[in-house]
Amino acid sequence: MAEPTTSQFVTVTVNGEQVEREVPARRLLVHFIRDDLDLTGTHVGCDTGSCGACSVLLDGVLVKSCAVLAVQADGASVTTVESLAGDELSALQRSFAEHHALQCGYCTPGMLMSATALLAENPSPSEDEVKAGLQGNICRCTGYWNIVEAVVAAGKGPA
Amino acid sequence: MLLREVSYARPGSVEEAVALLSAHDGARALAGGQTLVNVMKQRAASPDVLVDLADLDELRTIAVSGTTLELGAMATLTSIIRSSEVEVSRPILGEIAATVADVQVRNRGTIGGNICVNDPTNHFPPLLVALGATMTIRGAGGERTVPAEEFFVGVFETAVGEGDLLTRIDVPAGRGDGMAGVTLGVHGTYVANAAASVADGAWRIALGCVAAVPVRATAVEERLAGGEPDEASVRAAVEGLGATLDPPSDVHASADYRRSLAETSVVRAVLQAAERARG
Amino acid sequence: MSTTETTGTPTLQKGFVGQSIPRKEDKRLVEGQGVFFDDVKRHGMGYLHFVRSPYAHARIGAVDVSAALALPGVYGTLTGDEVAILTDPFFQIAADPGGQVKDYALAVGKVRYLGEPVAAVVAESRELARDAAELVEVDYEPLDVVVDARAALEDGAPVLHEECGGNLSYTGVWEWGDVDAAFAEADHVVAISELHFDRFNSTPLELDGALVEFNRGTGQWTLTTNNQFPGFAVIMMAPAMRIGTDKLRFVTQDIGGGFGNKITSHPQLVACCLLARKLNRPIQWTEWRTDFHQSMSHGNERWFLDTEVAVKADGTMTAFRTKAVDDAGAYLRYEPLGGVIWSQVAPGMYGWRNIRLEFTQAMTNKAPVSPNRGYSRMQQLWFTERIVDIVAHELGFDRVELRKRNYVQPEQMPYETPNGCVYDSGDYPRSLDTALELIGYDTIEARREEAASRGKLLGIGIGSTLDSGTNNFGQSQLLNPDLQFSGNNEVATAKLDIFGEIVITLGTTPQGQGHETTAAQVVADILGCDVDIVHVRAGHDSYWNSHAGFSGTYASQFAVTGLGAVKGATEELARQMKTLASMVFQCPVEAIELADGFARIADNHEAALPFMALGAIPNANNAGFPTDPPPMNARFVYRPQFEVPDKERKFGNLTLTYAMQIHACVVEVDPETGVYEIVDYAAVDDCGVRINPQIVVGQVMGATAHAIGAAMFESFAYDEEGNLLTPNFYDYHVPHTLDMPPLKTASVESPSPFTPLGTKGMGEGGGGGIHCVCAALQDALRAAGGGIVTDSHNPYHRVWELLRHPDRSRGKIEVRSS
Amino acid sequence: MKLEGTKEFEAPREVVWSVINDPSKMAKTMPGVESFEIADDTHWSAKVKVPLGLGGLKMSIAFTKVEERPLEFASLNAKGQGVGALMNMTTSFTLSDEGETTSMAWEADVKIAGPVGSMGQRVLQPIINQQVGNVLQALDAEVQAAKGAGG
Repeated sequence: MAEPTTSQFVTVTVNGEQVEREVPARRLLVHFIRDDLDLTGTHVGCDTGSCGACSVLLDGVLVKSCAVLAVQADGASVTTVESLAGDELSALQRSFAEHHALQCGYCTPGMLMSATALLAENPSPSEDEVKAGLQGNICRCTGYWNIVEAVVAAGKGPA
Repeated sequence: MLLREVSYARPGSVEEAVALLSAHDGARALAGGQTLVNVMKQRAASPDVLVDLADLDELRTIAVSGTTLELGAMATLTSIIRSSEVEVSRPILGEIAATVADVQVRNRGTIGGNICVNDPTNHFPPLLVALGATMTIRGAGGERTVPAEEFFVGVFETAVGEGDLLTRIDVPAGRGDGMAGVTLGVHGTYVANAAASVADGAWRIALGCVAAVPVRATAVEERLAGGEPDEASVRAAVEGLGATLDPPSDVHASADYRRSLAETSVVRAVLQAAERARG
Repeated sequence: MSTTETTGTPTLQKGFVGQSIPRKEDKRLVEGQGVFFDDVKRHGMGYLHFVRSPYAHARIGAVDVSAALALPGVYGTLTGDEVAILTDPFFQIAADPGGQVKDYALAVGKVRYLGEPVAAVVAESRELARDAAELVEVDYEPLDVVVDARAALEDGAPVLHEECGGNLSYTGVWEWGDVDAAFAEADHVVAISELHFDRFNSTPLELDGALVEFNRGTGQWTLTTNNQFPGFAVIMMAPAMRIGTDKLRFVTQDIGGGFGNKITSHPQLVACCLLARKLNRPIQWTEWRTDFHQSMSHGNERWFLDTEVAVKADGTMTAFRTKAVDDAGAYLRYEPLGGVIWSQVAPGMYGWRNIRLEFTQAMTNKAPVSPNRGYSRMQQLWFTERIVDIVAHELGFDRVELRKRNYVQPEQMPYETPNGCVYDSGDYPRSLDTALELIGYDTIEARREEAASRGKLLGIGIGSTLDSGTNNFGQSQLLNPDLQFSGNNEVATAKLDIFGEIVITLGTTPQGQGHETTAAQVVADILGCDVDIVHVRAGHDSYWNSHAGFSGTYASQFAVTGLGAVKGATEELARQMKTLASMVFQCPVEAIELADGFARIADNHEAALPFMALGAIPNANNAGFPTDPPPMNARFVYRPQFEVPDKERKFGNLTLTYAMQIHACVVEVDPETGVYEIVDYAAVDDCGVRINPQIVVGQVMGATAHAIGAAMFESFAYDEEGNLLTPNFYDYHVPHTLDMPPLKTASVESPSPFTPLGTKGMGEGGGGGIHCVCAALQDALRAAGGGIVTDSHNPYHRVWELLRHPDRSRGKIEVRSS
Repeated sequence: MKLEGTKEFEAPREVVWSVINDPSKMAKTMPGVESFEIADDTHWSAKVKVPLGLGGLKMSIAFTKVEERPLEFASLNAKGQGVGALMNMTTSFTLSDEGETTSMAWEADVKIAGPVGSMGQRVLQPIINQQVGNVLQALDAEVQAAKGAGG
């Protein structure tokens, strides 16, 4: 029987690279990503799992990394905002810039991850589908209108 | 954000999970974690040991057996939304699952977690009471089943005791269901709700957010029994329900407002259920 | 998502100014490569966690940190007793009685609100610091609590600050014109016994925090922090810490939203500084959401009592009088400035010439207030709008006609208000028409009937508001004549670097307003170059020497002060570049023009020097010049022209510009539950010349979202014991995507005659949306008992009460006609 | 948070009075009591684990009898301290009888601070309402036991 322990050795594939670390069982995945792995694009905006600024893909599934323990990611893959751009910005990232879908940019990484997950399942979502897909991400600057437009436009592809 | 120290184990089988839960004082099953981890972040509760059920694929099964829909306790809300079994045998479960919080929460959050937490504002406790669900619990002493109305014991408390594990929720097939209520914003936290279900003229109605556990509106159920409800008859049957309740008063609703919302929610849920029962 | 933008007055543009170019900031932010304070790490840094009071009011006995210190991995602690020895109380803006408040980095002797920091613990990990904070034992002796500003001013109320002799921080009578005469001549007097503007804030997504380092050798601290007004923070912190202002270096790159809420973090920053020195290691403090809600930067809650409005038979409103009671919370961190800031917009957008407002501010056992988007003006604007609608409702005037009759008219601009403020430009009636057109006002009665057929109550509402921008800090002297602040300023530097790059530094601390982009647009047009070769340094660093006493980003002023400084510095750089070119070409400086990235002789384009050559000469290739080549480096301080206001009459120009927003919306109410939905929304903005229209519209959208949140969902509600009932996003619901209505926007451009670029500061929105939701609800309720909306915050349960008991709100109104 | 109510007991007033004035009997009515100590007539203390399902909230509670008028009125104060959590409750009971039935009008003013508070009222209020219901039910059982034991 697996004995419960307060600290565990985890192996996680982060943005395609395997990392191995000893982590306390109580450490949240978001702190593991930000503080232990120095991937600071993933943000924290609340303490109740409400705001979605910490959204990442865990084995391809959109999750809030503040509501997952780092030890729960053992053996899994994690995809963060830092992986979205290659040599150039992705179409979605460009669309955010073109539609002024960000102001302070703090919610943006989480928004981009939610939109990425949505577009992976539904490559050209309607406005209502985008709104439903981004419901778990709070933005306090934009009122969401431009964000929704940016995602709808990214789904439509180049005009 | 910062949890108290906790031990963690991820068992590979239900038996191992039950053994771990039994062997450690203060052990708690970790399902999707969408409530539990957040409660731990507030340090409002601090289990000593978390037994992560993530690897127990057998608890994720959604299947139909005869006229019963069997939901594994670890079925995520997203999987319930997408399940053709759910859509065919008890569609309201998928519809309501789709209104819980947001994509991220639904991707991780499980039906078992939603009811084991029994936050009084959660969607599934009143719904499963109205649907006449049965919960299967595995403990050190074996397996037992508990009807939904006996399952919910208090806030954050259910018939799942120390050392126990909820494994499955059985819901009879049916379509005559409705759920209505008021939330804080679209898909937000419930302020008040009611779920109603009718089969062969017999009603089951449960109210959420008015007490620590879902409350059956038995008097209304009896008044509606056998009839073919229309708006006037439902309103007549519901009249006076609020006065029998002792709901909490808080920043979102006074007790009086909750009483009124409870009545309105029942009317709307019953009418929806009746319409769907007619097909 | 159903957004439409219409521009009323198209402006012909030849350069970058006026174009919606994509923002320079965005690349790093969409890549997750922004640098926010919490992204910065240092070797050996310790994580700070505050021990916070569970009581709203209590005397502090012994504070025992021994168990915390005994925990392995704990680096040290700080208590209120230490703070009281190591620092002086923060300077108070208030005259007496508020001036007697003793405010420190940690609670000293008493706690006065729930969540107040009592001690701080530093440990090697975030989790451990919180563990240790739980081990600090504090003896509290609970005291009686007062959470209602009106009750706080009554005899026998529990007193927060004994030194003040009561809970009054400031009171003053503000009266202009001949109010009594106007009431004597009125045909109608509408009396409103009580109006209430609720407590909320903009809840930026990033919370406060800092990484603070102490240099033992120089005695200097470096604060990597998201404080949005370093000029103010340093004035508060340096005297308290008994040091010169140069000992505090503020550094910031990206800030995750501020909205005024990040102005008053100076107490926590002092605690970080003291611990960085005491423990000789970098201190990292990250505030969490519940901490922020319980302790930081609430907006001003305000009551308007015994209001009376004088109205002529034709609907002309000649006077109002009211008693405003403002709730400052437990400490005066920026207050009582709210006690004068409202008077920038004393008559709102209307031609009232006779005004009497008795302003009284009380301290209560709630979190201290601080500026919040639309600071103190939004309350006044909501008040003026509310009384206009109530007058229309009670006297049977059409709300649109009443507004148009009473608006300050375009031909009156620039318009001097009864208290000496000058509205610089604007066309309010036309802007209102634009908003009504967007909302489909002419079809509203048909829509009302259609909604009624579905069992819904439909209503339409208007909120017309001002963004007064570029403060004259001399207004502080109207509250406290001893203060030595007046005017305003902002600084920018512009230099041409060796390889021809143009480098701009700002004194501002942007939080999403796109300063790097708009500054570059202004610079590129002046220097005749591409916007891409203009490098605007991201963020703020007080080592750059590009800041002044009022530097920061707050109160709608960047487009005037920030860009005014950029324009000044760039024009000086242009002069230097032309001078250097004229030295090289040995021609008069007037013959040189800057165009296409060259300095060239205007009528001989062959004689052209690329910027690279100009940059290299003074920096790296300066031999052989008979006189010194200009340094290609300019610093400019922009200073708007202000006089110190007349303290006796409380008269003078308090802000330079008045941008305007008019919002209109349509709601549908479920009469059974009080649940309502905004089904249509329009916002019209006039901020003069728009440097980057897309950014302006973005600000209008943000202001709209905040207003909708405040109107429908967001409230900092307390119980009688001073417990905050909405301490995080569980109960403080902010709008999510699915909560947002379709939005239409439009712009009108009335250039400001008073600013360097014809721009006006904008973005706060004056809470226009809060009022339009209130007004739409009241319109909807007309068909269901005619309840009067007297609160700015109308959650479903309040609407249900208005539907159930319309008489309760109607009882607050009385009409007397002669 | 202020709560109040009336509870009827099928027992004489003396019996009800004897129960609510006997700390050891009252202790049996409280949820999650792990240990109990009586210091003197007016002071006693308990260690409790308030059942909250997700782990329980451990608290040490000190009770002080504030006032009593035998057979008629009693009020007491309970101050609880747990890790990061505080509870302060003042409660009073007024007894009256109608024949064989004793009526107890009770009031309680409960203040809770700390992390449970930050979970919000939606959780807190139902918990308190339910616990009060449990206490009253247990109290009835104690009263009946005392009545059966001859007072």
